[in-house]
Amino acid sequence: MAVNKIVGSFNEAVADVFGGAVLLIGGFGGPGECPSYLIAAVARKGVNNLTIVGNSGGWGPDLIEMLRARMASVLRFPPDWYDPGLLVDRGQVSKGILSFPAAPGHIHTPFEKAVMAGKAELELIGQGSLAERMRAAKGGIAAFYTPVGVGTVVAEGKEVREFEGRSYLLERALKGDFSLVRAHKADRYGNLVYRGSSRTMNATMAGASSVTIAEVDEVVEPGALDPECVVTPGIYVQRVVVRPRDPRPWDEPT
Amino acid sequence: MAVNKIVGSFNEAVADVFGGAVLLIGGFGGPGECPSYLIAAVARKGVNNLTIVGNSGGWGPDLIEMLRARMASVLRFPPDWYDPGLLVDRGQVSKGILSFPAAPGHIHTPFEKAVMAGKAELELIGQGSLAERMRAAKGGIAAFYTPVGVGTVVAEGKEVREFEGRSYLLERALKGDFSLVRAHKADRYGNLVYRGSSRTMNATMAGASSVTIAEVDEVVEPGALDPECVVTPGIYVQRVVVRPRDPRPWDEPT
Amino acid sequence: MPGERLDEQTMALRAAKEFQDGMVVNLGVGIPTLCGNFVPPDKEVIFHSENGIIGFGPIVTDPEEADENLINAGVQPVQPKPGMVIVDHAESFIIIRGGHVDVTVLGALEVSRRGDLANYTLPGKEVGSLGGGQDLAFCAKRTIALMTHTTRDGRPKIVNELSSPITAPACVDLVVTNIAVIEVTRRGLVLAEMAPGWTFEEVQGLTEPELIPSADLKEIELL
Amino acid sequence: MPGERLDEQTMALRAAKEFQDGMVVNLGVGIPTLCGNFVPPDKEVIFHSENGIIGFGPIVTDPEEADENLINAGVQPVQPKPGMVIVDHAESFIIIRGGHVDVTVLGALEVSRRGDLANYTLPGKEVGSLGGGQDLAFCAKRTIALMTHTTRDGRPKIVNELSSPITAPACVDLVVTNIAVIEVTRRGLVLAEMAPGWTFEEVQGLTEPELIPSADLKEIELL
Repeated sequence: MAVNKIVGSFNEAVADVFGGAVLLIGGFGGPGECPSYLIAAVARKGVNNLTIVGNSGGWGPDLIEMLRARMASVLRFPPDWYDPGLLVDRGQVSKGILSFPAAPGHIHTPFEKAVMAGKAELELIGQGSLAERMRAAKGGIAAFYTPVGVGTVVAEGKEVREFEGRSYLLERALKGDFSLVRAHKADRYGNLVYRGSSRTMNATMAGASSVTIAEVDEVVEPGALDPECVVTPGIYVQRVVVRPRDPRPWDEPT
Repeated sequence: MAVNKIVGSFNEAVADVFGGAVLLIGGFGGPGECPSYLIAAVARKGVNNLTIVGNSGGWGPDLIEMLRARMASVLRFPPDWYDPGLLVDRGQVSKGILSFPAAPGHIHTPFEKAVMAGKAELELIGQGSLAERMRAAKGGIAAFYTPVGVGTVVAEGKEVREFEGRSYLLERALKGDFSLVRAHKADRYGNLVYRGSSRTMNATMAGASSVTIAEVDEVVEPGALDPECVVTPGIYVQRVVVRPRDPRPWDEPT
Repeated sequence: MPGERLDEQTMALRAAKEFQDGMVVNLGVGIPTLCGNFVPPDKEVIFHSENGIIGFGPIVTDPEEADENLINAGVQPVQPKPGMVIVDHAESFIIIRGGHVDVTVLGALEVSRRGDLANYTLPGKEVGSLGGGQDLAFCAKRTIALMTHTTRDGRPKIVNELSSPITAPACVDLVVTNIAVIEVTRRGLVLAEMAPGWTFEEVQGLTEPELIPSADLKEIELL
Repeated sequence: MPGERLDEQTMALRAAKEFQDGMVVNLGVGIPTLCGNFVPPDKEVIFHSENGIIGFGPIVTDPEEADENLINAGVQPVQPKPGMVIVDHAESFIIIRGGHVDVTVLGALEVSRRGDLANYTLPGKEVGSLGGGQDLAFCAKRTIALMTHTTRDGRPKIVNELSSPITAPACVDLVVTNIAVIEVTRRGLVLAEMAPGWTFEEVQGLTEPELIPSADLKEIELL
């Protein structure tokens, strides 16, 4: 039978996401990078005690609406931008391994509020070690030594070792149960390409979990993607699901 | 002034390659992957005591001629395939950090002969750790733990450590003085794309040395390379030099 | 008189029966490469090669059609195939070392009773070549050793302890030879299949460790 | 009466004078981003952003022209530029952490006399955000701290010892403020330039560690 990783619905795509799971969730902070409908499907599923891994813990619906108005003169937000803040808002997240959990300025993200309320635990980690720890998990590397973070908050409880006169921190692989990624196009093998800067965390996370699920704009025939330009080989991807043509509210089954 | 990394000749491109240098040399073993003219220029320069790093230590001119005849019914070899074996043949190499130094079957590569004659030292390393050690050097990672090689020849003298019940080997970053890579197209920023399977070691090595020099088929205007499809960002590349239109003997100045 | 020994094509055919639909498969150089010709027609398999081509097509035999920049790790030109992907060497081994290859078929000099593999040296050669075989043997989900049952001078290649340098310990899951299919299990080596005309005793006679006959011991199915 | 304090645009202009032809430059969010507007016209600089866009063009100000999938790490839409490249997050930080970024300009809460940097927390906030700033501070070849000289209530931000959590030790090479340019050297903090109308004593009065006047101490060149 021909390999075919396309699944028919977002509900089906996340059907086995379980309470207590570690989710690597793509995106960086902009409005066009999140696996919105996968996040929405996990929100609808209502599983709790999740660990979310990513750059930020998200804005959540309320701050997105505020930012939508504030940023209107610079960048239009798509109506269906749902980010990990939705899961935090709904109390589904008990831990975050994040680089940018706190908003700049004096607003508080849902994750900041959850930490302040004692409802969620934060493991703060810089973007470089976050990315490299996920890649290590993808590639069977148990741990690696980086100079970044020695003598700072991220070094707490971690081994420090000298190589050629410089101090390095031992950072461990960070493997997820599920990677939720947003891509532009896929074929039935799960090969993925992205659009511009939305590649960022999404491509790094693909393959770094037991199961990688990709939310895409479009599925194309095998051969339509240039073999030289595929960013994520389908080997890393277990499921692909296509975004709805018209924006849908997050709480409507997709 | 506009950034422009294109240099006018192969002699100029390798002018600062010094005796005792560590050279990461791209290619895997096929006839279309080697930075032939960069290798030839280093051969003409005559610097000695080089450490070569790569998949194989090359066939050298004599075996290439033999293989050219033997393989004619399968794959045509370009007339200007010069590989690291040329440097070994000429006695310029005192050490190899290689995955595939020995030919399969009963022929002997120049590097095998050099080892047997006590003229060169071999550090044998599998392709995975070789690639990852070079990438570590590119990314400021001092060392990493891989399970591959525990209990075998590659573990000699290396630290073994347990993570979650499995044994891992500590592999150190492997940085070159010069990376010599073969690519297909470049722009003046040094952005590179490759052709098919010739990408392999070449792209991994670009950026893993103090100086990366790319030998390319063609230089194109900025913008001609799709930003989504550039494999090696120019940041990693210091010099670009264009292959001659017509094949040239290795010992003729280029 | 024992039966015939299988030829290389038939050995490859038998090994290829292990491929399940959708599996990522890496074939070592030599006889393992032939497995590519025997993927069951009702199955689709993704071939991965160490040099970073994934999902490529059949091997090209006409030099007119060969592209020097589309070769596998055995330096054989291959055909492109829709869905093919090119990655660099580091990514290719992230795939291998992260356990994303489902099955690898590797040639072997020797396999021990524990599934230790020796295949990176050549007898009489001072220098060996690990290539990417060690990475595959350590990290693929399943390793099949595909080899003749004995050396040219008739000595067993399935042995109690390796006499050649080890590539990877306890990595082989299944041994397919020109006379037998043997599973490496915690109980020991289980003889699962034999070539037509061979008896358990005849196979055991050419194998150093003690074999356990499978409850389901049968003739190797050809085709 | 001391002179005026420089506005943000002028501070950014001064910092951008540090960019040399062909340099790879990463600009932090906030005032540092403004440096992108002041690259000397005779120089070409490659801008790198943590989210993996390299060699991009100016910031887009018209939402009609903005692409939500072409934004910098500060979530500002940018223009594409010939020679631009997109990489993923891991590769973007291999670039940063391998020392391939020549200069980074970062905002700062505090800088110590040794060049320690604090910039990942906000006063009064329990949770901080490291982002990619720590990677840049540890690994860029040169780090410029760009900040107001004092807090809103007039306390020095250049201090003997940090009072805020440290981002990276001894990483700052140059401090550009709204009244001064200060080099972090082994001898200590060297006052190299002052805003028009300021005296050494006035700048020292707003700086906790002792400043060493440069032999070449001069007024900040604007334009």
